[in-house]
Formats: sequence, C-alpha cells, structure tokens
Amino acid sequence: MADTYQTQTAGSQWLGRAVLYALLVVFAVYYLMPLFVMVTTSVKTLDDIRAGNLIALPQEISFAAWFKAWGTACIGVECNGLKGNFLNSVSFVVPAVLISTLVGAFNGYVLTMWRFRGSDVLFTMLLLGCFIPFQVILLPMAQTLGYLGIANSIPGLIFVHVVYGLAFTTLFFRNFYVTVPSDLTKAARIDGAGFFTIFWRIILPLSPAIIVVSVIWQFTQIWNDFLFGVVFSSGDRQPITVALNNLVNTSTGVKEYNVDMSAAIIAGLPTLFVYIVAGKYFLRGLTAGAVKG
Amino acid sequence: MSTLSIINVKKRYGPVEVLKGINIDVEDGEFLILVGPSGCGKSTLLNMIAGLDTISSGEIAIGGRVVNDLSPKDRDIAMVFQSYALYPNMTVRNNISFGLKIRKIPKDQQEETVNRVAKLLQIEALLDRMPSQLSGGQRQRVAMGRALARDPALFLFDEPLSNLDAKLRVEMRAEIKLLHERLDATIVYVTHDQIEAMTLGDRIAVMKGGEVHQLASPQQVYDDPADLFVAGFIGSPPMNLIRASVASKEGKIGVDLHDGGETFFLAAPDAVQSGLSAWNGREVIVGIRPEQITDDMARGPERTDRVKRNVKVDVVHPTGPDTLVLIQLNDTPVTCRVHPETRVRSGDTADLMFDLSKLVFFDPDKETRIR
Amino acid sequence: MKLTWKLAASACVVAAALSGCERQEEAAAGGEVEVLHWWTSGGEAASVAELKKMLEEKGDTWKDFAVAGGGGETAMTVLKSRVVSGNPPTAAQVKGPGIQEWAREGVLANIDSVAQAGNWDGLLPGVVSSVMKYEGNYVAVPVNVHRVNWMWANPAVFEKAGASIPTTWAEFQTAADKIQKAGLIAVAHGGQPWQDSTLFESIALGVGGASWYQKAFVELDQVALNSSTMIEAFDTLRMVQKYIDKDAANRDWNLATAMVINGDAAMQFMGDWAKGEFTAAGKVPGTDYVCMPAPGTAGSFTFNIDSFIMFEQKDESAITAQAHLAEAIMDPKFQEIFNLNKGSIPVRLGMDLAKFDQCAKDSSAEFSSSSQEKKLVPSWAHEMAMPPANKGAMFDVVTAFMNTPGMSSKDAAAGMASAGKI
Amino acid sequence: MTTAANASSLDRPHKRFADYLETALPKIVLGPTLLIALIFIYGFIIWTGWLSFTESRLLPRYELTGFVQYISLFENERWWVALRNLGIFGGLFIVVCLVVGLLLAILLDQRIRAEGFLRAIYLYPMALSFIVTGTAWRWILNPGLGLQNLVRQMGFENFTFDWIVTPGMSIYTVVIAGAWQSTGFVMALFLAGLRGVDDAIIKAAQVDGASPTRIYTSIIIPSLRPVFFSALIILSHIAIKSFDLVMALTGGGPGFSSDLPATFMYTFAFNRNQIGLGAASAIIMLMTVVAIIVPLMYSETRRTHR
Repeated sequence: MADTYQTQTAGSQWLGRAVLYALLVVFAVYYLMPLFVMVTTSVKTLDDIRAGNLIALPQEISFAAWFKAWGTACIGVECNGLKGNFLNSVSFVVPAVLISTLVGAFNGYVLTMWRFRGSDVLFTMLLLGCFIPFQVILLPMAQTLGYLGIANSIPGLIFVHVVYGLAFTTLFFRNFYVTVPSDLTKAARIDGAGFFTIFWRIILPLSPAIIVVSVIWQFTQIWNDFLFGVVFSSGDRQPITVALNNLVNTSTGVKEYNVDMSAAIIAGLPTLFVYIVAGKYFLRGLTAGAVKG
Repeated sequence: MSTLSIINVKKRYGPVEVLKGINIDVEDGEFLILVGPSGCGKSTLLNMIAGLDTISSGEIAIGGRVVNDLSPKDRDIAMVFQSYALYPNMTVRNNISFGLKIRKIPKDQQEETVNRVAKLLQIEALLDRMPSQLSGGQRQRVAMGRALARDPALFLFDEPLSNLDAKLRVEMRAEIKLLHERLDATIVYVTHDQIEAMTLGDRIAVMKGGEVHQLASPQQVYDDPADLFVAGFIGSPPMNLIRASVASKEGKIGVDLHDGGETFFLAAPDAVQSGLSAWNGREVIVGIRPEQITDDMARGPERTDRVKRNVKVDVVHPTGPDTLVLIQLNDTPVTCRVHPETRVRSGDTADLMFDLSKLVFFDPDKETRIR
Repeated sequence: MKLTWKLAASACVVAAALSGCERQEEAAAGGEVEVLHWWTSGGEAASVAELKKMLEEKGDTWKDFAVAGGGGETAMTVLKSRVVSGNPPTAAQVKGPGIQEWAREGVLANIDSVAQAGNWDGLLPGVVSSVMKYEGNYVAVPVNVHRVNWMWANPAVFEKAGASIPTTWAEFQTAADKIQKAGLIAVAHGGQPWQDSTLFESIALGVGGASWYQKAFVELDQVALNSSTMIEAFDTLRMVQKYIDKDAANRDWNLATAMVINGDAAMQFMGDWAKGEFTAAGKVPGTDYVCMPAPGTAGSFTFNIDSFIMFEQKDESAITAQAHLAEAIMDPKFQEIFNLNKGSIPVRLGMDLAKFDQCAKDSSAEFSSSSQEKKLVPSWAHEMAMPPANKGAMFDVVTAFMNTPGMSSKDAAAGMASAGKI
Repeated sequence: MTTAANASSLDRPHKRFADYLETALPKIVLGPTLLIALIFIYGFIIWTGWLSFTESRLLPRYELTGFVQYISLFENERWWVALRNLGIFGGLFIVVCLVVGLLLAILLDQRIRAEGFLRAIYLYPMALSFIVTGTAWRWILNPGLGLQNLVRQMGFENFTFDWIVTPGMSIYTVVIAGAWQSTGFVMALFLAGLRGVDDAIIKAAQVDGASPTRIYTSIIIPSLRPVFFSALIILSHIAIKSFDLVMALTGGGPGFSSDLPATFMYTFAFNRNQIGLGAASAIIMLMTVVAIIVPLMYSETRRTHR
C-alpha cells in the first residue's frame, strides 16, 4: 500500500518527503529525550552534573558510575551494587515468562481448537483480569501465598506473575489461533494425533510469531514490575527494580545522580535489548494475529 | 466390509436441532454425495461420521461397528478438507506419513506407502516441498494423498474442490472419479455444487434444514425430484418453476400458461393425470427443465407429448454448446435451451417445442410432488 | 539422597561465609534477624551496617530487608503484606502511634525482659518510653531523636542581602523581603506533602506555642484545631509561601538543602537530618551554616523518634536473636555511631556527646530542658502525634492550602478540624 | 434399506478410559486457569468488596459495618480530584496515543528509509518502566532544570513550561509522559494493521480518482476498526492501572492535584491505614471499569462474531 501517490509533481513530492522526514525526526527527538538525559548523565562526573544543565553534553566521559552501580554501590547494608539483584531478577523472570507463555498457549489452543460450551464465557471472564489494578490484590494475595506456604519466596513471586500474566498471554494466543484453520486440528485428529501431539507437533510450530509477542510482553511486564517484586520477594532476593528504587530513593544523603542513572539504565538494559533485537518479530507477530480483537 | 450406516441420527445445539433424524445406508464401495445449501447440516453430518462432532442421538456404524463412542482415530476413516488442512510446518512427505507415524507403522512401510501414494497421484516430485510452495491443485493432491496413505475403511471429503478454479475443478473431479473406481473405496463426499454431485455420486442425498429430502441415484434425483426444493436445487440452469392453474382440455388435465399475450394449454403426462385431477381449477407449481423447452428443428418426428408454441423472446444467451433463451411464462422468467444454430433474437417471437413427458407438478403450499 | 543433602548443606556454609545463607545454618550459629528498614543511603546505611556487625559478633545472621521510598511508605505496604501472609520480619522500622496500632493487632513481641536487663526505664525519657510501650510492656526499641523544628541558614546569603537571621516570624518577613530584593531565594523548600507539613508544623508551633500545639495536634481537640490560632498559623504559612521559589513542586528535600549550601537560598525549615547534607558537602556548623530553632520555637522541641517494633517470633533461636537486636540498638556504642551518621541525638539519656557537633549538643540540651518545661511535643508531620489516617488527612489540607492560592485560612482551619475527626 | 435389521446386529465397542480422558483433556488443561481466574480475580474482588463494608484500618477486619466507607469516600475531596483526573488523563491519554500512534504509523508506512531504526526509537519507551525513566522525566519537566531552562538558555527568555509544578496542569504532564511510553506500541499495532489492508481496495480507490488523504480517511482508517478496538482496550487498561507513572513523575502532586484512583487507593489502604476506605475506592474503580469495558467488549464481539 506504500506505492500510493505517483500523481503529484516531482517538486511537491520532494517537498512532501522533506516534511515527512522532518516530522519523523521531530518525533524521534521527543522519544529519545529521556534516554539521552539518562545516558549523558550516567557518564558525567558529579561536579559536571552540579555545574551544567541536565541536557548539556558531558565535559568528559567517565564510566566510573556504571561500574559503581553494577558492582560497588551500597544498597541497604550491602555494597555489592546491582549485580546480585540482576541475577535475582533473571532467576524468577525467566521461569515466570516461560510458564505464563506456555500456559497461555495451551489456553489459546483449547479456546479455539477445542471449544466447548462455556469456553467463550470463560475467556471473557479471564479478560476482565487484565483490568484489576495490582494494588488491590496485594493483601489477599499475601494471605493466599502465606496459606500456600510460598510467601516471600521465588516460587511465590513466579506464581504471582504467572497468575496475572495469564490473561494477556491467553488473549494473545487465542487471538492468534482463531486465525489458524481448525481443519488442521481435525485433520490431525483423524490422522490419529491426540490433544498434546497436535499441540506440540502441529500448533506450536505455527506459533513463533505470537510466542515472540507473548515473551516480549511478559518479559517487559515482569522485569519492570516493582510492586509485586517488593511485596512478594524476600529481603535478600529482591529484584533489580526494588534495588534500583532503594538506590535512587534514598531518604537522606548525597545523591549520586550519575550512579542513579547508570543503575536505571542497567535495570532497563535487558528489556531494551529484547525490544531492539526482537522488535521486528514483535511487529510481525502483531500483524500475525494479535491485532484482531 | 466398509459399509456405513447412519441410523436416526440427530444433532442438537442447545434447543436448536440442526439434524432431525438422518437415515442413510452406504454400501461397500459406494460413492455417496451429501449435497445441499450451506447450513443444511451436511458438514455437521460429515463431522459426526468422522467423530469431530458428538452425536446427540442415533447411531453411526462403520463396517458394522457402532462408532458413537470411538474417537476419530479409532474409526478407520480418512478425511479431505476444503482448506486442504496440510500441516504448514511439515514437508509433503511428512504430511502424508504423519498419520502413519502416529500409528507407529514401521519406517520402511511408511516410506513404501508414501511412494505408492505419490506415484498414484503423480506428486513424487513434490515430496520434499513445503505446502506453502505448492499450487492449489498440488495441495489438493497432497491432501488426498494423506488420506489415501492411511487406506481406511471410509473416505470423507468435505467440499474438497471448492477452493480450486473452474478448470482444475473439472480435472480433479475426473481424477477423483477414477480413483474411486480404481480403489473401490467407500466415500462420503460433501459438496454444495450440484454438478459435482451429479457427476461423482453413485447416490445423492439432497439435504436441507437438517433433513434428507431425497436419497437416490443422480438420474433419479434429476428426473424425478422428490419435492420442490430438490427440483430447484439440482440442475444448472435450474428447473423452471412456474405457478399455473390446473385446467382440463380435450379430456386431459394440464396447466394454462401465457407469455403475456395468448394463453396456451400444456397437458400433463399420463402418469400424473389422475393425481392432478384433484387440483383442477387450483394453482400448482409446474416444473419444466430448460432442455425440455427447445427449438423444433432439433428432435425427430412429431409426438403427442410435444407441443409447439410461438412465444415472445426476452433475451438470448449463447453459451457455446447451447443457447439459452429467456422467455416469460405466467410472469415468471423461464429459461429454454436451444441449439446454437437457432436464429432467435431478443424481442422476436419464436416457435419453441415443449416436451410434456417430463413435466412435474408440486403442491405450492406443502412443496411436495403431485403424483 | 543423603549425599546431595550434605552437599547442599556444605555449599550453604560456603555461601554463608560470603553473604548469609538461609535456614540450615540457623541451628549452627545464633538466630537470624530480618529487619525491615528504609535506611538505604550513605550515612544511614553505614549505621545499619554497624548494627549488622554488632549482631554478627553475637553469632546472629543479619538478613537485610531494605525498602526505600517515600519516607517508608513502600516499606509499610511490604510490612502489611508480610504480616498478612503470616511471615513477619523480626523487626521493622515503625514509629509513633503506629507502634500502638501494630500492637493492637496482637502481632508484636513483649521485650520487657531485655528492657529490664538494660534498665530502659531509667535510660529513656518518659515521653519516649511511653511511646515504646503497649499496655505497659515494651514492644519497640527507640533508635534516635530528631528535632524537627530547625531552621538551617546560610549566613553568607543573609550578609549579602544585608539581613539578619530571624528569631520571630515578623523578623522573618523583614529578612526575607531583603533577601528577595537581593535576587535570592529566601526559603528553600520542596513541594512534597510531608515537607509542606513539616514547614507548617514549625510555623504552627511558633505561632501557637507548645501547649496549643499539644491540644491541637496530639489531643486532636476540635476547638484548638478550628481556632483563631490555627487561622493565624495558616496566614503565616501563606506569608512564608511568598518567599518560596516557583519550582519547588515535588523537589526532594536534599535538593532544597543543596540550594542553601550553594548560597542560592537563605534558609530551609527541616529536621536535623539535613545536617548530613551540610557535613557531606564539607561545611562547618556555625561558620558555613547555622542551625537555629524555627522562628518563635526557641525552647520548644518537636521530636521525631525512629524506632523498631519487634514481631512475635516462633523459633527459639529467632527469639534470642531478636533480644540481641534490641540490646544492640540500645547499646551506647551503636547509639553514638548511628546518631553521628544520622544527624540526630541519642535517645539514651546521659551519654557522652563529645564527638557530636554543636547543633546536636544544642538539640540534646533543649531535649531535656523542653521536657521539663512541657515544651517537648511530638512531630505530627512525622507520624509521631496521631494515627496515619488523621495525619494523611491533615497533609491533604496543608498541601491543598499550599497549592490553592484562593483557599482561605479559615477554610483550612475548618479542614484541619474535620481531618482530626476521622 | 435394512436399517432396522442392521441395528441389532451391530458391534458396539464402548468408550475406553483413554477416550474419556481424551475428551476431558481440553477441560482439564483449562482447569487450572479457570481455578486461578475464580480465586485470584473474582475471589479477590469479592474479598475486597467485603472489606469495603468493614472498618478495616491497619490490617483486614471482617465485621461488617455497612456503607460507612462509601459515604466517607464520596465526601472526600481528594477522591473527587482523583476521579476527575482519571477522566482527564484517561481521555486525553487514549486520544493522544491513538492520534499520534496512527499518525506515526501512517508516516512510517510511506516507504521510509531507516524505517526499522525509527520504529525502534518509537517503540523503546514501552520497554522501560517509570521506575527507570521517572527521574529523567522529572528533570526534563522541571522548569529550573529541564526543558524550560534549556529553551531559555537558547535565548527565549519568556518561554515557560512549568506544568509539573502548577496544580491545575500537572495531570497534563502525566499525559505527556504516559503518551511517550505507550504511543510506540499503538503505532506498532496500527502499522501491523496498515500492512494487512488489502491492496486491491486501495488500487480500486485510486482508479476511482480518490486523493491519498481521501483514501486514508474513507478507506484505510475505517478498515482499521478492529485495531482501534484492540488499542482502546490496551490503552484503557494502562490508563486505569497507571500508578508507577504518577508516583515517579509527580508523586500525585503538587498537593494531590495529579492523584489517580489507583494512587488514591494505594495511599489510603497502605499508608494511611484505612484499608476499608481503600477497598471501597477499589470497588468503585472496578465498577467503573466494568461499566465501560464490558459494553464495549460485548458490542465489539457481537459485531465481529464469527
């Protein structure tokens, strides 16, 4: 659909393109602004920060703040930087993302290929779960986790993230699988394949695009989560967002903005990386089905 | 023995009954067509035979075994889908052998079967391609190959040709016919295309509204439709159905027709004389196929069951082998099929020969045949 | 099976040497203490580290549970969830009436035995110990005493503007006018609700005096809350507001302090934790900056005491460790180190203050003298005087007043009265 | 037809256990999710509803006391501010995201060089939480430190951009930062939708002599209806849940002028020990969501039902 307009004259076309690119660049600048502030601040020295304005370029570039944020900054009584928390985050984000994606895929598969009476109602019920503000469920969840004996543990945290990620992953997979002809499942059933065989051998191999969408979405949500992380983790296994908060929101003391900013970027790097590396597939996955309501 | 018995089968979705008691027996090696407009329940019935849909009541038996409680894989059937339903992530070879793999058939036997089927369908060159690299006709062949590989008691075809273009459709139709004859397989074939139904089937079940309206051989369905629906559904161009008053003339019962001008009388065939006499003076629907209204230069000597009438012609459609002439009878458009050499022009009048031997009559309210 | 268990256990011992392992090694050494606090920065964190060291000397394990942000607001959320899930920490940083509220839920431990052994009743001033007790039993340990009604001034700025450091609100206005004329900011302030209320609290104390303050903000007396004194206090706040720069909204307090340090602003009304910022910037009290009671509040003292509440423990070793923790907090050594870092004064009476600076010494002196003259009052802006619900509602009134130019002092006073009724 | 005779002589194999399992399997697989939805969504809503009728303060209490909390909720000025802000923020945020997202998608769809690069720039904010970017945004919006200061240094002495410190305006800065985070995602949705529009329709319109603008306004954009719907659902869920955004940017201030119901609920339930009141506000929030979303979803699924 891009080759739409050959009707204009060359001159007005050139002007049009110029305006087009100008617009795009203006938006790009707007979008990059916070990242620019963060990156430049993180490589400034403290004196530089105090002296100049925030948007000014650094006088000299120093990565000391980065090393400090990663390895030696004090968070609470420990002075080991963010590296431990980074690993903590990895240790629960990865299983939570995988489990919620897998269960979402199964749900989507059942809701489209094995419909039964009430399955649509169930889906709608689940969708409502997307809209619950997480602050509301903190206390009942704490009580439930305590009852289950997994309060303030990594399994508990994984559980919470899986529970509240399911609505989204199910939505993604369900919307994708409605575009897959149900004849495929029927053919496979007649060929003798069972429920799981069809899923693993036929349906899942069709799903990379939507798996990427689900994984990116869940990874971003869970990695960036603060509330569940701070409430349902234990003191020594706090996720990186909590550590970042502890580092940045110091109640007193000298603010080392360059360290704060380095820490913020470090905390954001994995999700940034995922978006930039897999962004293309993300768009492809959206095209493949998530768009259709 | 690969027979199929459908005994008083019903399907309900909640309060809605979509199949209202179907009874069909299919003999070993028979080619049964299920035909009807969309929503008639033909695909639902096929899915129930396949085990993809549950049976609300009644029984379905394949090869003398009631399969109501069996899952699709245990019913010894194979199915070809309208969308082909090829597994997009597998090569043609794996598509064909998937069912065998699942059934844990030994590797060498799998290979042998794949090669045999591929040869039969002339798709040997395609075995290592992915479905996305195939044309529509090739996909169709692969889908059939997948069914053939399993060598089942019963083949089910769900509108397998409707996604193909006209030329391919004719080709594949012939091929399916040939295959059936060669394999001597029992086939249930769903279509909404009555030409497919006529050319392929040993018997046709014409369905509408969850009921079988007629179950008979193609010729019988064509010549002797059970009711108004079958009459209108089978045949292309369809049978002309004209409202007319029953009258008697010269001791014969018949109907009065007019083309806007003069009224003329068409006598009913002898077989219906007594049946129709009860309707004297009332309106019925008379059915006459286009090829039964033709030009007089065609067929042989004068017969009593043929009458010539001069009728005003509205439009002339040459189709090649025939020319279709549109006229108006009792304010209903009527199609006639004449020889292409005939020089009839729109707006003229023409002498048309009515073959009265095959006139059929229907009760306009109950839509049943008057015999 | 057994082998892997042993391997796991030994791996744990190794890990414990590095950081601090969980359960298994509890039996080997003392107990484990998990302490929820929001002291994550610089001097505070160093102080907590000291506490950790002291406990480790006694063979206990310290499991740090730091949650920063919003003056402990996030930490309180976490604490509630932990208690609801039946998994409370050993101790948590809770203060003022909050102690009583938690105690009422029946989840706190009685630490009278430690208190008796350490003669806490003798060491702590009555106002302090009564806050730490619920129904006569100690359930919490105090750490320090902050004085909130300080004014931090940069004499160089006053000099430049030709003004003198004020001791009454009338003097304040004259001085502030001069400073503003000189093109400088008179009052460094951050427009966050707790800072607004901190400022207002000092003003109210200066305008109304300690006994009215006690009636209004501690007893929540309706007449005092909706009195002409309250209206006058709000009028004064409106006056002071004129001297705050426009960009103050949501400014962190330490940024405001930096304005005083850098000579951009003349004074800030803030508790004695602000001193840490001056010290960190290498400034000397008395010459580079001066600490004075907020105008009109000389001789009065609004206190803010940090304390730890002790949660009921099931495990024998955990109970012992908890006792160790309580002892350590009251230990003179810890009290000295902690309060030197934090800018506050020790909660224990009769300690040697040789290492403390002049501001702290003044603070300590006024703490005892104001106590005798009944001018020692709890800081309501720092949750020492009333339940969080009332405090929050009053924050809303003060903040609304600060941000709504048309709001009258009379309306504000009425608002305070209804906030006292929740 | 030998139907009747046949029927008695037929072999009737019975369902085996495996068959029962096979038919029940889909439901078994969906079971845990159903259970989770029932407990962790609906159970918790009921739990919250119950608490909203109690005097719960510091910790949950279960003795019912009637509508007291709801009455005091609606007497609370701050709650009204939060509700009004949700209206302003939600409405503006959704409109801005939709308009800018669609605009960007259309611009990017003009065979742009470096499309991938630009797309990544527009999309990256979605990857970062406000825990990470909050400080940077506060600086940028702060008049003394950020944009206003910068523009003034460039010589425009009278330039003012101080919404974040102005009580009536701070909610709009929340919109700016919120839109910054979410438009990229909306753009991606629209771009995906645009790529899916049938070329033939556009060619037909071109043949009919429609101008490019005309083609967009009367053909392409209407055909994106399902995308609008998806975007609307996602955006409204973000708007209703916005919490980190406000906390990081304005802390609800100046004063409580940029409070949203989510921050209100959190503040009262957790910081002010008024769990009952917090629960009441949560229930009102949920009722608002249901009142808006359910009819929307219902009408849309009705319309597009397969």
